[in-house]
Amino acid sequence: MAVTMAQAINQALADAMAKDERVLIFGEDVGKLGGVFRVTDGLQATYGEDRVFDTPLAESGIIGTAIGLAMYGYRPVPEMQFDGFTYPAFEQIVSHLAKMPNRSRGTVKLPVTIRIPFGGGIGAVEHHSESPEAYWAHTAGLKVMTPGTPEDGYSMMREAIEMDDPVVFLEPKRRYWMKTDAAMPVTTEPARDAVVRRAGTDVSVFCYGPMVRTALDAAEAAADEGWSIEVVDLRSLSPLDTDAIVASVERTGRAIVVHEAARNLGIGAEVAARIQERAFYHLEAPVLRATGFDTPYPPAKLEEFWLPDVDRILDLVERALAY
Amino acid sequence: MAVTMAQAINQALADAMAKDERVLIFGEDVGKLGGVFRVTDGLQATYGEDRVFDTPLAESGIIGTAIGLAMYGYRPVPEMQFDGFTYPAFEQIVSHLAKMPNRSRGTVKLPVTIRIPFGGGIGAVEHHSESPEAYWAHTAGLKVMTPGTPEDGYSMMREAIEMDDPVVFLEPKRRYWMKTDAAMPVTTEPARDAVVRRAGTDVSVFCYGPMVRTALDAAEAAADEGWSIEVVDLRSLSPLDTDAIVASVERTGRAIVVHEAARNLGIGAEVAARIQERAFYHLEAPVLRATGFDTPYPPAKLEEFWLPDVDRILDLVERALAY
Amino acid sequence: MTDAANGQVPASTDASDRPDPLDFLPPDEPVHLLDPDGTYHPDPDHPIDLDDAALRELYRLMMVTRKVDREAINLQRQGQLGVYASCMGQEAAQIGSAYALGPDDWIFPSYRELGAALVRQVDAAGFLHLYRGTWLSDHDPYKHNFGLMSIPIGTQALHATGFAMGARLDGNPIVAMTYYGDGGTSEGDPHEAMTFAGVTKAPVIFFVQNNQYAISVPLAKQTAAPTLAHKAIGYGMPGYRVDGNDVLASYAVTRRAIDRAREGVGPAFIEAMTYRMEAHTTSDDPSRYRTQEELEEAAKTDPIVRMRNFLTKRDLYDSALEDAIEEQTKQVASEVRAGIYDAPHGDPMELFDHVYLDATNHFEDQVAQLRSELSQGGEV
Amino acid sequence: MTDAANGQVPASTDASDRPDPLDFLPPDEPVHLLDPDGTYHPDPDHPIDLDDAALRELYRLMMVTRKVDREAINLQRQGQLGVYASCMGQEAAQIGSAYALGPDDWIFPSYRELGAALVRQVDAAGFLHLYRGTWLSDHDPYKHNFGLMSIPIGTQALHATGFAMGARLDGNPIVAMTYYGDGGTSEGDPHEAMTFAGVTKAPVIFFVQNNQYAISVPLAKQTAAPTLAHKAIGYGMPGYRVDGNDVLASYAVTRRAIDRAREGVGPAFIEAMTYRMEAHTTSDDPSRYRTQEELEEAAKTDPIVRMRNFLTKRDLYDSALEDAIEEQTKQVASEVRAGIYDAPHGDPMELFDHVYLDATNHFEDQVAQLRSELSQGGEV
Ligand SMILES: Cc1ncc(C[n+]2csc(CCOP(=O)(O)OP(=O)(O)O)c2C)c(N)n1
Ligand SMILES: Cc1ncc(C[n+]2csc(CCOP(=O)(O)OP(=O)(O)O)c2C)c(N)n1
Ligand SMILES: [Mg+2]
Ligand SMILES: [Mg+2]
Repeated sequence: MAVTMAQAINQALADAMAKDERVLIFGEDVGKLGGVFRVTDGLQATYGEDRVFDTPLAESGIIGTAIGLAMYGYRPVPEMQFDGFTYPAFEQIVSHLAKMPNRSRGTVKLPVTIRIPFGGGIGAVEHHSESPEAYWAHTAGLKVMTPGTPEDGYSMMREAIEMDDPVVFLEPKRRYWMKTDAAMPVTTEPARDAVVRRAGTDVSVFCYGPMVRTALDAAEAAADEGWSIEVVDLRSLSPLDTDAIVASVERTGRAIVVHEAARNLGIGAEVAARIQERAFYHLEAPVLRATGFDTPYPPAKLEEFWLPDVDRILDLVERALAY
Repeated sequence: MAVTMAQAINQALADAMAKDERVLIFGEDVGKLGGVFRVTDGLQATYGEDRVFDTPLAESGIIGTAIGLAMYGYRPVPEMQFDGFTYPAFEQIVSHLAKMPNRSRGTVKLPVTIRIPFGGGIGAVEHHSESPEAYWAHTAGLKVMTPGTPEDGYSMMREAIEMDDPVVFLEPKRRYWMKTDAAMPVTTEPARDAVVRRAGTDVSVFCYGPMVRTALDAAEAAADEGWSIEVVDLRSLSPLDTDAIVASVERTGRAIVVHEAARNLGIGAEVAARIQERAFYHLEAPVLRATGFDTPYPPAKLEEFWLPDVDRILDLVERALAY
Repeated sequence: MTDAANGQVPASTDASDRPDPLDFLPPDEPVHLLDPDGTYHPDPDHPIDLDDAALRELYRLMMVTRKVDREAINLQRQGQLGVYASCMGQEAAQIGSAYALGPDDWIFPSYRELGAALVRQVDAAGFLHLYRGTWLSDHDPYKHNFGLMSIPIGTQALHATGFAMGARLDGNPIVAMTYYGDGGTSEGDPHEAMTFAGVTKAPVIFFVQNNQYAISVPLAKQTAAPTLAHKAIGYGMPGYRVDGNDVLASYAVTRRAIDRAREGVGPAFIEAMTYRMEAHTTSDDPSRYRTQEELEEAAKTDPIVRMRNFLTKRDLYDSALEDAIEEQTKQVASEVRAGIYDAPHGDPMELFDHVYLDATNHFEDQVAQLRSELSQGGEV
Repeated sequence: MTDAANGQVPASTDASDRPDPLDFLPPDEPVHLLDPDGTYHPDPDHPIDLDDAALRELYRLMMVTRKVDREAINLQRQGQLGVYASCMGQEAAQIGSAYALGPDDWIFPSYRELGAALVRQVDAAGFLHLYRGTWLSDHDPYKHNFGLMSIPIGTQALHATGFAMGARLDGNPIVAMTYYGDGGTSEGDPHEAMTFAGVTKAPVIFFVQNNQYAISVPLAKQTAAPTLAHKAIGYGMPGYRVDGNDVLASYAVTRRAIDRAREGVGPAFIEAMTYRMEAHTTSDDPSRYRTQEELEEAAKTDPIVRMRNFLTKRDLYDSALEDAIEEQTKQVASEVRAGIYDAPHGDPMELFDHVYLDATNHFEDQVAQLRSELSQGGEV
């Protein structure tokens, strides 16, 4: 029976709750409603209102109380309803969640996993399609991860919850309905490792979350043109698996980074900077970036023109190969 | 008579208020106290409590009301008392200030200049030495600028206030006491332009704000070793003056970016990514980054080990030249 | 300043300066002027200074709002809108309050204020373009004194407050009113807004439609406050409470707060008790969190029926009026349909035009990239 | 749920569920048990269940706090501390309230809570390392049930609330108390914290030291609220007010709130009226914003003098006690000096150790870089 990414994550949450009674789930509408994407569906019914509860409408409050609950000894898994509504919690995430373990010289552990549905492509209204990953990745002390497949949705979520570090877990909302036939539970590679999703010899395409599928599609289309694309799913955006990135570029000599977020200071900037630092003599072309534009996220009717897609990736593949 | 950077900015604020009665200054302790760094010293006495006022202690409130005041027709110049206390205002800055002009298709103008003393090196307690520029620079719709000299402190501030776009104006707090003999008012290059502060032929060093002085010191020290360093002051961090950056690298073939902020996804990542995109064949060495470490800002007694300094820059110069 | 005699350290305001705190507390029951059967209970504190034409106009505005709202839901079902947040059931709260504003006053709305928008003559199809995703906003705020609809909850309360601070500074006797929901009262921004407004005596009205739910979360999980209006005293402003399904009471209570603010006395908070008759948005499934019975009970308090009963009792309602309004609502609905169906798709190249107002050429290469993609795809 | 009969849409809580709102309002005057001359006014609502040893202990703690505070200012002047935020004048508020906690209860402090820290036996020199910049924090929160000092204003209120929510969930009858200032009440975070606490009935006490200033900003510019304690009703919790320079009143009022919270009734808010006798921090210049007279007036309300007068009247104070305490404060002060002067400089290599708890090698090159810099510079 096929399982969607949303169901896989739901299953991971359920299994984590069953295994460890310190796991708590809370946020806006995660209880009876099961979350606006139904990712927490059924959890309140199974685990009760003490362990799965709706909070008042206040994101700083959700993260700030998660910190207090973690200090007490719980393992909170708060939800931010949408990417664009994480910003009111920025202070608590950046100044406290990320820093407190370090500030306390390791005495205070904050095993908090913040779930955030992120990214565009579902025709939503403003503030519902943001890709804020660079804000979190630039913040030392946070781990940032995002699954590109339902299997990773399950396995990486389990790992995030078991980790003692705070994790920002970005769920690619437009892939919530992506299916797998794999049976859950499933254990994939450790979250810290980037994974080669498709091997290739001409160009490395680095991608994550919602763009993994898109990059694979591009690789498929490129094959028709006779270009062999290696698709690398980064999975952990902070820390980055630099070794795997460099190894791939050493094989192909060319690299493209794909993400929905705006190009300026997006993850692509860091990946490009590291590649040229570490694989300078292997590069036969500059690292190119297939990304959203340096504008606010567009209205729904225009998102297809804004988001990177197979064509935008192939354009860059062609440009990279022309060097 | 020598003028410090703090005095130059103070003078710019005073002159802007004298010229345009729509200019308002407000924030925590900017009135009677004149700001904790005295950058607004004397302004309330001259321009009155209506135009220079202390607000309640609430950063989101300060920026949110600045937006409303700007919608009404004022030109607000709110102060965030320290870099680390801008985060409670993140939502208002990122979701509203940056986006509203675009969202309204240009109908709503928000000529708000947010003043933020930023960066380390003054032995302060936690949260008082942050370098958050990458957060703002990654956000489309904001202009981000920072002066590296007292002259720019004056001239860029005047320009920021006269601009119709929202500006995050980062004041390098450890350079507040840096002096010039230049008479104010002074007009320097337009803020959007990067400026070559010292010409050189071997390596380009890109820097901004507090690191301009440090980079110049490094260039001086490098000269003793026989290395000719070109020091480029970026001034505008968003948009970046890519043409000037590329032109410098075309001259020298080697580049180093210097900033206090953590390396991962700092401005250096974007500068490196652009250089290799635009000047691929000119590069004789990878673009290297002399930055703070990927850790939270350290306690005061350890900041000298954390902050980039002349030695860290020279190490990289040597590495770049070794390619 | 300190009163060393008894060893107390009093607050830096003199006791004599302080207003009587009890004046800031809400009454035990919401202000209510109309019974469901239309019976009117005059209240000297809340006079209704409206002539017959105005009373009919309130009714007409509610009817048009209901019709456009219904049409929007249909358009969403037809795939013409991505999503829509209905204001059904909240027409009296919105229209009564917005009608109490003067022509130069301003509104800073959330995403659910169709009724208030129509009072300000915002084009209905234009209003819906946000939900269609044609563009992020369509109306000119300065033409209607109606700000951009704010989706991040409660954030617009600060914009309203800043605007009102500006008006006060400028000596301009206007008032700004901001709308948000019961859920919105939990966010930090409205708290900071009320704090700023209290201190600066900004002429701003915080109008909260307590429709009992924030998506699925009922009021009891949102706050333990006795009522939302009890929050106001904590900012040194009065907290009013009104039956939000009573358009006359909504008008009168808001009017009183506006007059007070315009005179420079300061801001006010209004809690309008109402009920969200529809799903949170068209994407929502309310059957997961509320019962059919609850909905049926709530339907009995319909604000439009109540006003019609009142007009009928006053002999202000007859079949001529009924026909005229029916005609008009049909007309508006068809204009809305046309405005949405015939809407241009939006020019992708415009994406770059308003990011910065001072021209900058820094994303020239991105502009070129999109232009080339469009010409390859032949999409434009 | 809706009361269609009279057309009202009531809140989803039954009227019978609702506590009497007036119970949440503060009394007209702050609770006050001791006059400046030490006269004690018993109050049946605020009994003092302390024996003579405990009364003397309160005094001793205040004296030690004052001495360490003074020493910290000296150390800052000598360049040993980067900055210091004095609690002079606020000893009674802090020590009375912290003393009311049980041994398993927790404190979530701001940066000014030296007195509360000493009640929890946090090492004084350790406390000061934050200000010295040796390390960002020195004490083990779990050893003292004393959280990290929070510099971003008001943010710790949420940590306390979450912690208390956790305790309640766990069936653990402990209470969390958080300290912040008058200025802190304006921030969004304490608002959200009180909202969460009210709804969840978390056993948390919001203890606000109203020392009249937020750096240079006086209370009147911070809020228009009649008193800060009037904020509590907006969250469905009682707002108490106490003379914060009266250590017995601070103890008794806090004790009452703690007992109530421990029984599961819910959170409470306490406004302690006090005065910041020193500059905001050693970097501040208060002559810019307050007068010498104001300071002199405030000095007359010194909390330590008052308690000494009380002890004297009760025959609990004599020269033996005086000498013993003097001896002890000297001892503590010299320990503090030694602890600061002899402090290790901190190992720069430790900068990388606690960023992540699950080991990761992603900044190996940065670790190597620093190590090489250190060996070149010969600095370590
Ligand atoms: C800051 C923020 N957080 C979360 C959301 C998602 N969201 C949209 S509407 C809503 C509930 C709002 O409830 P209420 O304030 O009562 O207004 P209503 O929808 O009932 O009119 C939520 C949680 C949002 N829009 N903004
Ligand atoms: C979020 C945040 N904004 C600004 C500051 C800078 N700051 C430090 S203390 C202070 C005033 C605090 O006043 P209050 O809350 O009354 O506490 P007090 O210092 O009087 O104890 C300010 C503005 C800060 N630390 N955190
Ligand atoms: Mg609601
Ligand atoms: Mg204070």
